[in-house]
Amino acid sequence: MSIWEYANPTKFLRTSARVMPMLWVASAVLIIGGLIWGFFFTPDDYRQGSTVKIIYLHVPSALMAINAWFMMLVASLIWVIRRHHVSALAAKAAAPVGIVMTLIALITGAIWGQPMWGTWWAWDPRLTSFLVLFLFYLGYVALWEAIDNPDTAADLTSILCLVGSVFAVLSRYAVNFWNQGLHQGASLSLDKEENVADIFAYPLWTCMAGFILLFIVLVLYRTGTEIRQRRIQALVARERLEA
Amino acid sequence: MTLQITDLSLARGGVPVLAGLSFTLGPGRALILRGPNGVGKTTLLRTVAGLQPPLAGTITGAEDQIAYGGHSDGLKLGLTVTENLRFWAQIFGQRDFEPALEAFNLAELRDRPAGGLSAGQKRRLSLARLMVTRRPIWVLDEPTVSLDAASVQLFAASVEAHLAAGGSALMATHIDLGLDGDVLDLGPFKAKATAPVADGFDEVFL
Amino acid sequence: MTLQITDLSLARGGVPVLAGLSFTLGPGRALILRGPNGVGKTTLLRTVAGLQPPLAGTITGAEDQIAYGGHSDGLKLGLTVTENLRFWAQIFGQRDFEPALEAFNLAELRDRPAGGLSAGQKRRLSLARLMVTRRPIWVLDEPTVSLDAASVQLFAASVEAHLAAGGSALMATHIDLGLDGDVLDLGPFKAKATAPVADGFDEVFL
Amino acid sequence: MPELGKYADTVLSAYGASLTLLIGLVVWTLVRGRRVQSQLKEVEQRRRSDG
Amino acid sequence: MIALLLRDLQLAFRAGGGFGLGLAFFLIVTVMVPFSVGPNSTTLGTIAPGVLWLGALLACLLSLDRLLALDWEDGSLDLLATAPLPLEGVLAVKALAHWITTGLPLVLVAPVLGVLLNLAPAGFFWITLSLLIGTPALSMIGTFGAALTVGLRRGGLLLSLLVMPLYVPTLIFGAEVARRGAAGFATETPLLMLAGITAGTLAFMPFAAAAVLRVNLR
Amino acid sequence: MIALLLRDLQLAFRAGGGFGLGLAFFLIVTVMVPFSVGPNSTTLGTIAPGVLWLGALLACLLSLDRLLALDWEDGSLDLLATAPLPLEGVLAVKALAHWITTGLPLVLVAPVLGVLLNLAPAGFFWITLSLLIGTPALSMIGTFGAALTVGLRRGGLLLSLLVMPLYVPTLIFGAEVARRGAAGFATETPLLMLAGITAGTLAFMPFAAAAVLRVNLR
Ligand code: HEM
Ligand SMILES: Nc1ncnc2c1ncn2[C@@H]1O[C@H](COP(=O)(O)OP(=O)(O)OP(=O)(O)O)[C@@H](O)[C@H]1O
Ligand SMILES: Nc1ncnc2c1ncn2[C@@H]1O[C@H](COP(=O)(O)OP(=O)(O)OP(=O)(O)O)[C@@H](O)[C@H]1O
Ligand SMILES: [Mg+2]
Ligand SMILES: [Mg+2]
Repeated sequence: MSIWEYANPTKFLRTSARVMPMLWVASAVLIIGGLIWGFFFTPDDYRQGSTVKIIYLHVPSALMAINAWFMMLVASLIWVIRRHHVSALAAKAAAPVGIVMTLIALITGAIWGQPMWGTWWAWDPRLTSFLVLFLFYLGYVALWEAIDNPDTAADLTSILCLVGSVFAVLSRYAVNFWNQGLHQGASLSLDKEENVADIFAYPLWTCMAGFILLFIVLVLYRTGTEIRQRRIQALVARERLEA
Repeated sequence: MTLQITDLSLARGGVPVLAGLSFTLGPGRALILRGPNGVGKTTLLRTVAGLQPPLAGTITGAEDQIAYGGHSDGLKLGLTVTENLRFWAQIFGQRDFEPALEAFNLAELRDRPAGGLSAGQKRRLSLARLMVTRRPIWVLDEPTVSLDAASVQLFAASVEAHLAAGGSALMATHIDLGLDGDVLDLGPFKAKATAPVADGFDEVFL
Repeated sequence: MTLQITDLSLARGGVPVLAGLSFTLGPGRALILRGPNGVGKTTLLRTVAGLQPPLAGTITGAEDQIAYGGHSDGLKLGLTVTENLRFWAQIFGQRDFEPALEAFNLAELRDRPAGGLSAGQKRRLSLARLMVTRRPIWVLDEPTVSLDAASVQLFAASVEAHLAAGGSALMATHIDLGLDGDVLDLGPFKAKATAPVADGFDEVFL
Repeated sequence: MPELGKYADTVLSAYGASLTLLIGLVVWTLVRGRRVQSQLKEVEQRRRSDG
Repeated sequence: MIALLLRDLQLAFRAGGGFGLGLAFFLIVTVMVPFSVGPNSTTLGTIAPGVLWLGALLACLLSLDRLLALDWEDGSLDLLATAPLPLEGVLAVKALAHWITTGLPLVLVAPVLGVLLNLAPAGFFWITLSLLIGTPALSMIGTFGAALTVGLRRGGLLLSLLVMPLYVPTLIFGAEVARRGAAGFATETPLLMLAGITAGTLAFMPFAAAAVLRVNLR
Repeated sequence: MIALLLRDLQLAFRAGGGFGLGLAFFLIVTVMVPFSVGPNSTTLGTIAPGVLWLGALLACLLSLDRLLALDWEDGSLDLLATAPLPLEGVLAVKALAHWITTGLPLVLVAPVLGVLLNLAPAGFFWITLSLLIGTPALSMIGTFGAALTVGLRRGGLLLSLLVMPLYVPTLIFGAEVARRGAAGFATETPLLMLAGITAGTLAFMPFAAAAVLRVNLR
């Protein structure tokens, strides 16, 4: 059986309904567990004090913000090439999740920046490219909203996603070239002493896994909603024909 | 040169509108589409003109043969009558648009900007465009809207000349043009509530 | 309630179009304007509706009495049929638009966005608007454009009902509606090359 | 409650904002999903009763 | 009147989030500024109040061309002009709808964007206040401009061109309030002037706008 | 094709000075900047290259919504799509016409406006060069955006929202060239990147634009 079988909406709904409860529970356990672990049971960092606890939200959401766009890109490609409705709807379903992830990364980053860099915001390349990513998300969602015909909307938004991805990568390079950053990479105290790093790292990984699962289950659920929405539209249209 | 439509199904705004439509339009023939408002005449004509894909079925002989005239006039209001016509002539690789001006009695208006024409005058100009395309198949959506009786005669005459020269015409209209052509009533081809598609793959969307 | 037009002269785009036009339109009467394309029907109707001032002459009894329907439909494509009608009803201080929906056979389409209607369906909606204004004088510019035969009947019936209720209607059309009303051919009123105005003050501009 | 020191506001507001957004997203998703599901059920019921 | 206001708001919402778009444009202009003038945060802080005002003004300006154009194109404007409403009222309501969908959101979001531009802390209150007082004037003047250019092809750019000079006094006093406020100086005089301009505009502009619209409808 | 180019240029002229309006908008934005950020000439000099680029970008953006919308509304676009021209070619020509009427005049006038903003003498050459290389990309990307939103109500603002992020790389490299040039630094790298973006855009964008336009015409 080929993987494309799951592009059958009915089958998709059935299968996703079967796995979703598990995913809901797993993601909740991982996120809540990871956050509690990180918040209550890790020490303060010697330079950043207790602000290091923000990392358990900041890094997973930043990760998912990028990955959500990547997933949309893949789904758009599938729609353009194989024209499976489910993939177009999955891209549509992922966008708002991506927006929220981007927002969380931006907000936690800004709040973190205040004590660390003495400013809420700096035009650091990584921060800036996140802002640009946020704009791409906004445009993408706005385009979906503005078009009535769902197939037209799917076509247009997927091409926008493809073209947008190219320009997003270009912007990333442009921004890097344009300003040297403040934002720490892996260079932070995390890796300095192995044991400390581990202390921070394990709960961080737990949270990351939780965010990934949460993203997956949200997208599955929202795709199901979009499919039903289309079904409603189709049925209403059919009623109109019969009338 | 013969336009052949086989088992065509059409949708508009995602809703099936017409189904199982077949006809042939040979050189020198005119086919007049009739049917109540909303039956799908415009949809059919746009599909034949290649502006939207059909749901199912085939259209042969349309490629690069069609001059389309829709509900709107497609005029640039800022350009004069001559400039509008010359532009379309050039786009279709023609040069001569005088006969078209004459045929639709536009010679007097030639230097007026299209924005300063009355509704019927605009329509005449938009019909004159068909002649300069030199395309053999005219596909027209309610061509006589706003035209007075004399202009309708002009139009009928130009269609007859086009047919006599081996062209053909497919048009939707609610009024009687006095043209001798076949009439096709679209009423019977109205799409029923769709039967589930063969493999039921995308059924929920239909 | 009686519309009285006396010795009216009109210009369009600065050029005199009609001159010396007089007529009276009493309650319960319909007047149908005829004339070739470009003679000035639209110009006259817009003037009567108060959208442009006449060159000379007077119009009495028009103030706040007129429901105008022009070449374009005046619909918001993003609003549904009901929302469009309700809006106009509210603007004219009315509440009830159901009879209008019924009269133009729009009840089935009530929740469709106007952008998803065919040309004729849009036109029906725009005519339904007249009914909700409750204005006594309907001033209509080619009201039956794009309508099929059945819809033309609906329209004729609604005009007759309006007349029977003491309203009146002034309309320009090229086709025969089967209404019994007076017909006014505008051909004879075409403006001649203007005679100099009385005092010659602005003469160079005329 | 761990001792957050002088950064208590920072850490707590970051957690507060993020959790609000996350929970908001989940709730919104679920509510909308439920509503669409019940709408669909209604439409299908109507069709079935129609014939 | 209220029906008209509601319809305009409804249309703005329907068309894919009327509130969102003006805002998004404002956001984008603000983001673009560092890209073009460079990321130096002192420079940015200095020009922040001006940039926010300019951004709000442009967001307003860009949304103007649809203020009357859509109603014109589909013939609604002719019909409204023959409806039993004074044209002045119609235009005032249209300006109000424009302000609610465009001006008000800008006012609310300006402080957030101030963060991006390193606006001085003292400036946040003043930028909000000055925009709150100034943007109604922008909408009303814009309605006048829209009435002036309705029905012209390529009206969009011409409209901007006509309206921009009319915006100058509002911009100068508004930005001055914000700038002085951010720098901790006294703001009474420009604030008073700004309020005066808005009051005057709201009182007289509907009449001017209705007058030009009548001419355009002929 | 040439007929189409000529027609578009002719229309731009007819509609009350196509060249003039984009330019005038550019001029006004530039003039507005001192009003909003204050008249301090050091500040102005620092931000001058950025302001000129931002102004050019906005002037471009504002004129985009009419790029295809007019042809769509009056039905010409349907007719062009059934004409014996490849749609890619039609769109490339439209972008070219847009550049000639909007981009080119901006390039020519930018140095003059530089004077108003106290641009450093070394900067005049670089601002002109960077705009000359960068504006064609703006027109072509804009055509894609216009094709994407043609036929949508309230397309204008949505168009800006979609196009702006796509403009980011061009803006950054373009402004960087101008800024470095004005400050007397090396400009090779950003200049190369800018040229690369323009070349890539001109090569591939017509296809993307034609693809979305075909979808929109259905
Ligand atoms: C609005 C502001 C910010 C944004 C948009 C942002 C964005 C990001 C992104 C995208 C990552 C991705 C990491 C990866 O490569 O997987 C990241 C990681 C990280 N960020 Fe931020 N950040 C912001 C502010 C801050 C601040 C203020 C701090 C602390 C001073 C900070 C500390 C970190 C750390 C420690 C990591 C993990 C680095 C690693 O181990 O790879 N961030 N951030
Ligand atoms: N905007 C305008 N500017 C200048 N002249 C115009 C304008 N609109 C119409 N005209 C001219 O004014 C005259 C009267 O036009 P009008 O639209 O009133 O004619 P009409 O009788 O309604 O014709 P139709 O039956 O074609 O609608 C025509 O000769 C026309 O060319
Ligand atoms: N943009 C649209 N979106 C959704 N549905 C549409 C759209 N345009 C038309 N329809 C619907 O599709 C059907 C066919 O419309 P079409 O325009 O082809 O009819 P038509 O036969 O040309 O009618 P008319 O004589 O009124 O022009 C109609 O029922 C109409 O309501
Ligand atoms: Mg039709
Ligand atoms: Mg007329």
